[in-house]
Amino acid sequence: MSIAIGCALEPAIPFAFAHELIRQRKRDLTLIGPISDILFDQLIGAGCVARVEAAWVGNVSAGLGHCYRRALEQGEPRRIEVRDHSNFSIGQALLAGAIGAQYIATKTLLGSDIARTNPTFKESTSPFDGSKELLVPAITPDLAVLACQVADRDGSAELQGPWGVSYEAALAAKSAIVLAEIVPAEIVVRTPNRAIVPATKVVAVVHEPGACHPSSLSRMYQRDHEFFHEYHRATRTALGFDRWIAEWVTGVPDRAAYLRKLGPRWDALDARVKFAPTTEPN
Amino acid sequence: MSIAIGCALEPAIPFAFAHELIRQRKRDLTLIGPISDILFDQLIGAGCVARVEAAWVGNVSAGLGHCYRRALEQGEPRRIEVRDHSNFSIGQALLAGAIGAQYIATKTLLGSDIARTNPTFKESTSPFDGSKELLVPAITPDLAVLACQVADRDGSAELQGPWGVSYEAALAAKSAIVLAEIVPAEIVVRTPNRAIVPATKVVAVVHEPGACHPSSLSRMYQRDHEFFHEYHRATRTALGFDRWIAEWVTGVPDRAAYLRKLGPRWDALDARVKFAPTTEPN
Amino acid sequence: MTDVSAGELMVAQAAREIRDGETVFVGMRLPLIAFVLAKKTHAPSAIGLFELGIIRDEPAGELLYTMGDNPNVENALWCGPMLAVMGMLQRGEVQAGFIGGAEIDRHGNLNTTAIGADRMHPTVALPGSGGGADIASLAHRLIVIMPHDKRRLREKVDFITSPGYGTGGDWRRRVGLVHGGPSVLITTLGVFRFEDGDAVLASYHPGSSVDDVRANTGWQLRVASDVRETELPSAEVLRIIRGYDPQGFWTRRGE
Amino acid sequence: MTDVSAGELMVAQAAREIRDGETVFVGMRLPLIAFVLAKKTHAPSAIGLFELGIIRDEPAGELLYTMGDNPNVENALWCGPMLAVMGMLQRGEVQAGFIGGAEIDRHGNLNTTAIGADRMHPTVALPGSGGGADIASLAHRLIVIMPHDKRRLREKVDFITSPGYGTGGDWRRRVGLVHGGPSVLITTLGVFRFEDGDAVLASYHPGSSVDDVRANTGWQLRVASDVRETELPSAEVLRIIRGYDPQGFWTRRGE
Repeated sequence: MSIAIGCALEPAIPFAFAHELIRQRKRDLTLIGPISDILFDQLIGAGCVARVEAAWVGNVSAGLGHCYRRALEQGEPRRIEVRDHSNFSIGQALLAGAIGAQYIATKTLLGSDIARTNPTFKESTSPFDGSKELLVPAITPDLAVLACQVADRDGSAELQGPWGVSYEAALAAKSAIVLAEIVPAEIVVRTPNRAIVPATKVVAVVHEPGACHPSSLSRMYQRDHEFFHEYHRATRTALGFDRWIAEWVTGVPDRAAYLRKLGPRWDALDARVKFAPTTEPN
Repeated sequence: MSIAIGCALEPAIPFAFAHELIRQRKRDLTLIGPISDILFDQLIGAGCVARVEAAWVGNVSAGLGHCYRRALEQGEPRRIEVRDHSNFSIGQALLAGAIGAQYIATKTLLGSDIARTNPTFKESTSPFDGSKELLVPAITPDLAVLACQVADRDGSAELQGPWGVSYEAALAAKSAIVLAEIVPAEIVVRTPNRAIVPATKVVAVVHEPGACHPSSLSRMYQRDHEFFHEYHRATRTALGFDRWIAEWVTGVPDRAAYLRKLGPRWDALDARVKFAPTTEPN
Repeated sequence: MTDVSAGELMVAQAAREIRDGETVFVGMRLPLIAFVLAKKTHAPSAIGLFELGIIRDEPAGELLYTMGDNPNVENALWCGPMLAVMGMLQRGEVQAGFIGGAEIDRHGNLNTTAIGADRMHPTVALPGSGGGADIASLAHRLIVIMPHDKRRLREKVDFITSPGYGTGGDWRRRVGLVHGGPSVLITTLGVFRFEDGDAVLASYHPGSSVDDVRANTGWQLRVASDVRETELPSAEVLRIIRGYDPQGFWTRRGE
Repeated sequence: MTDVSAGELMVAQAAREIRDGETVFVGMRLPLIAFVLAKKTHAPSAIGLFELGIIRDEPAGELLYTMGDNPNVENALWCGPMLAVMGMLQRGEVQAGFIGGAEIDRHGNLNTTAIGADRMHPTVALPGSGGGADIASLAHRLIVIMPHDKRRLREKVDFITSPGYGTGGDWRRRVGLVHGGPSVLITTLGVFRFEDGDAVLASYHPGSSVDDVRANTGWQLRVASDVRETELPSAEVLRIIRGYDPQGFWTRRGE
C-alpha cells in the first residue's frame, strides 16, 4: 500500500497516524512525500516500509535520520527501495496524478544524478523545440493522509498555513484520511473554497486535534524543536530506537495518552491555541 | 497584448474592465479564457480583438453571440483569429504556463476536430506506453484580470466561489490586475491561504466592488439574467450593437455611473450584500 | 400526452441514466433537472460535478440559470479550481456526463463549434465546446439531450467538437480515447441507443411514431427490433419535476 | 577577527549576493539571516520564497528553526501550494537561491544524497535534495554556503544531487539547463567565484590564508590574480546580524 503523508513539508505532519501504523505493525508500505521529517525515519526504523519516494528523508532539526541510514547502509531492520525526487519533481508527479495526466515534462533535475537513478523518470526531447526535458510520471498513492486544523464529519477539511503538495497529493490519491478537530459542518462548508480536498474522496475523518506533535500546526501549536534533537540523540543505535518507540509509540495506547505523557511540554507549545476569530468586512 | 479575463467562467466576470478597454479604444487584443460570457462578444463587437483563445464564445443565457458571429461569418467589424479550446485544454495550457512547463500531455480532445484545427496543439504518442496523446502548449498571458470580493492595497485578493481557471491564469500571466472592494490588509493577509494570487504579481488593485454586473459575484450580488437576454435582443444587428455600446459603455464615464444607470435593478440583485461574518471555532 | 411536455419526458428519461452512487458531470437546464430527479428517486447518493469548480452532494434548492449562480455555490460540498473536477474526469472517476449540441450525427459526434465547411469562415459561428468535448472524451458514458430536427440530426456533422464514435466501430480506441462514448440520445421525439457506435431508435415518444422519427432524422434510421413507445413519467416523477421547475421555465420551453 | 564568527562573516558575504528587487529562494539558518540582513541594508524590496509554499516581503520577526514555523506563516504575503513557488522558479522568475550541501566539487556540483560509490548501498545515506536540486537547476544564480573541509570540498562528488557546472564549460547548456549555476561559494575559510564553471578563490577570511585554503580543499586550488582578504562586516551589519540571532544560535555554531 502506498501512502502520501507529511505533504505540507515541515508543519502539519500527521505523526499520530504514523504511530498507529507502527502499533498495528503495518508492513511493506510505500511512503510518498517531499519532506516528512522524522515521520519517515520512524516508520522505516519500525520496519513498516518497503519503499520511499521522497525528496528528503532525515531530521529537519538535526540533519541525518539514523533509521534511514541503517536501512540503506546496513539493511536494518530491512532493505528499502529508494526512488529519489526533488521537491518539485514529486510535486509534479502528484500534480500529474491529480489531473489524470500520465506525466509532466520539466526542466528541473536535468544534469542531476537523481534524473539518472530514479528508474521511473525518462529523459526526452521536447516535441516542440527539441530541447531536453525530464518526464516525471504520475504518482497516484493509494491513500493520502492530511492533518488539518478543522474538518466536518463529511470530510470537508481546512488546512491553514503552507500547503506544500497536500492539495495535489489528496487529489492524486485514490482515498484520503483527514486528522483534525471535527467541527460543525457549517463552519467549513459555508466557505467551501477553504476545503483542501473534496469530501467525496475522504474515507475517514479522525478527531485528533493534537495529531502533529512534534511538528507544528499553524494557529494551533508550535513546533517542538527540542523533541527532534532528543529523537536524534536517542536513536543513534537500533537499540536506542527500539527504546524510543517503546516509550513514545508502542508504550502509549493512543494520541491522547501521548499528549498526556508530554504534559506541561505540550502546553508550552501554545497548544490548544485555536483559531482567532476572523475579522471579515461587513 | 494578451489578456486572460473571465476565468471563473459564468460568475465574477470583470465587465467593468472590459468596458474601460472599449472606452480607451484598445485594439489588437488577444482574449484568453474558457467562457467569458458576453464580455468577449462585446470586445469583439467593439473592434478591440485580433484573436480569441477560448473554449466558448457566446451568451450563456441566450446562446449565440451576435458580434462573434458577425466577426467570423462576415469579418465585421474585423476578422478575428480563433484558437479553439475546450475548458480542460485551456485550463491545462494555463497550468503549464503557471508552473513554467512547456506543455501538458492530455487525453482530452483526441478525435475532436479541435485537436486538428488549433495550430498550437500537437498530437503525439506517449514516451511511456506509446498511447496517443495531445500536447497542449503553455499559454502565458501578458495580463490576467480578476474580479474578487476583497483585496488589500498590496494585491492580496480573495475570490470566494468557484475559481474556474482563475488561479492558473493569474500564475501563468506576466502580471495581474485585481478589481475588488479594497479592505484593510489584515483582513486578507491574516489568512494568507485565501489569497488567490501572490501580491508580487499584482500590478494594480482597483476599488470597484460592482465590477461584475451583469454576472454574479458570490455573496455580493446575483446574476442579472434578463440583462443577458436584453443584450442578445439589442445586438442582433451591428447598428443595434453600436447603440447598446453607446448606451451602456461609451455613454457612461465609469462603473459608478453604470451602476447608477442600473438604479433599482442593481439593488434588486441583492447588491451590496457583503460577506456574512464567518463563524470560526474558538 | 397533452399534459406531459417533451421536456418533462426527456428529463424523466435522462434521470434513469444516472445510477446510484455515480459521479456525474451535470450541466444546466434539462440535465440539471434530471440530476435533481434522479437524486430524489433512485440515485440518492449520486454526486454532481460542475466544470467551473463545484461539487455538490445535494442539488441547489432553487432553479438555476447558470451553474455559477450563487445558489449553486452556497452549501456546495467543494468549490475551487476547475482542474480538480476535470482531473477527476481524466482520472476516469466520472461515470456519466450530460451534453447537448447544435448537431449530432449517426455515430453520436456532436458539433457545437461552427456550421459550414470552413470552421474559420463559417455559415453560423456556434459558441464552441465549453467543457462538452472534455466530457465526451473522458466520461465513461455520455447522455445526449437535443431537440429533434432534421437539420440537427445529420448524416455527418460539419465539425466534430465532442467526439462520439467517430466513424463507428473501434474508432474511439484508434484515436486514443480510453473509454466512453454516447450511451443514449434523448430527443424531443424519441430515445436512441448506440450499437457498435451507431444510433438505433429504442423508443418514440407518445404522439410520435417510428415514421415520424424517420421523417425528422437526417440519417437512414436504424430501428431496434423491440422498439416501443416511450414510457410516460409517473405521477410522482412529474410532481418532482414540476416542484423544481414550477413555471416550466426549462421543461416547457417553446410550447 | 576574534569577535567576528565565521558564521557572521559568511552571512555578511552572502547578503551582498542579493540585489534589491530580486526574488530569492531563501532557505533556513545562515541564508535566512543573510536575507534578513540584505532586506535591512541594500535590498529592502527583495522578495523571499520558501519552497513549502510561502512568499514573504518582510522576514518573520523572530528567529526561525524551520521554514514551516508559525512565525514564518503569520503575515506571509502569500501561503499555499508549493507548485506556485516552484512554478515561479521554472518560469525563470527567481533570480537567486541559497543552498548548502555535504559535498561540493570544483565545478560547483553538490551532493546531499549519499556518500559512496553506490547510491543504493551508500557509506552514508544523506537526506537528499529537498528543493536544492530544483533551485540549482532553475534559479538564475546559486549562492552556496558550506563549512570548509577537505572531505567536503572534493575533486569529484559521489553523486550530483544539485547540478553546478557539471564537468565545466558549456555542460549546463548541453544537459538542457537554460541558465543558472553557482555564482559564489562561501565557506568558513573563504569566498570562491566561478570562471568557466571552475571555482576560483576570490578571498580568504581574516585568520586564514591562500595556503590554509589550499590545504583544506580537495581539488587543485585556482586563485584569482586579485585575491585578497575578505572584508570584515561593518559594525552596522554585525548589529543587524546579532539583533536577529542574539544567542548566536545559527551564526556562532561550533565555536
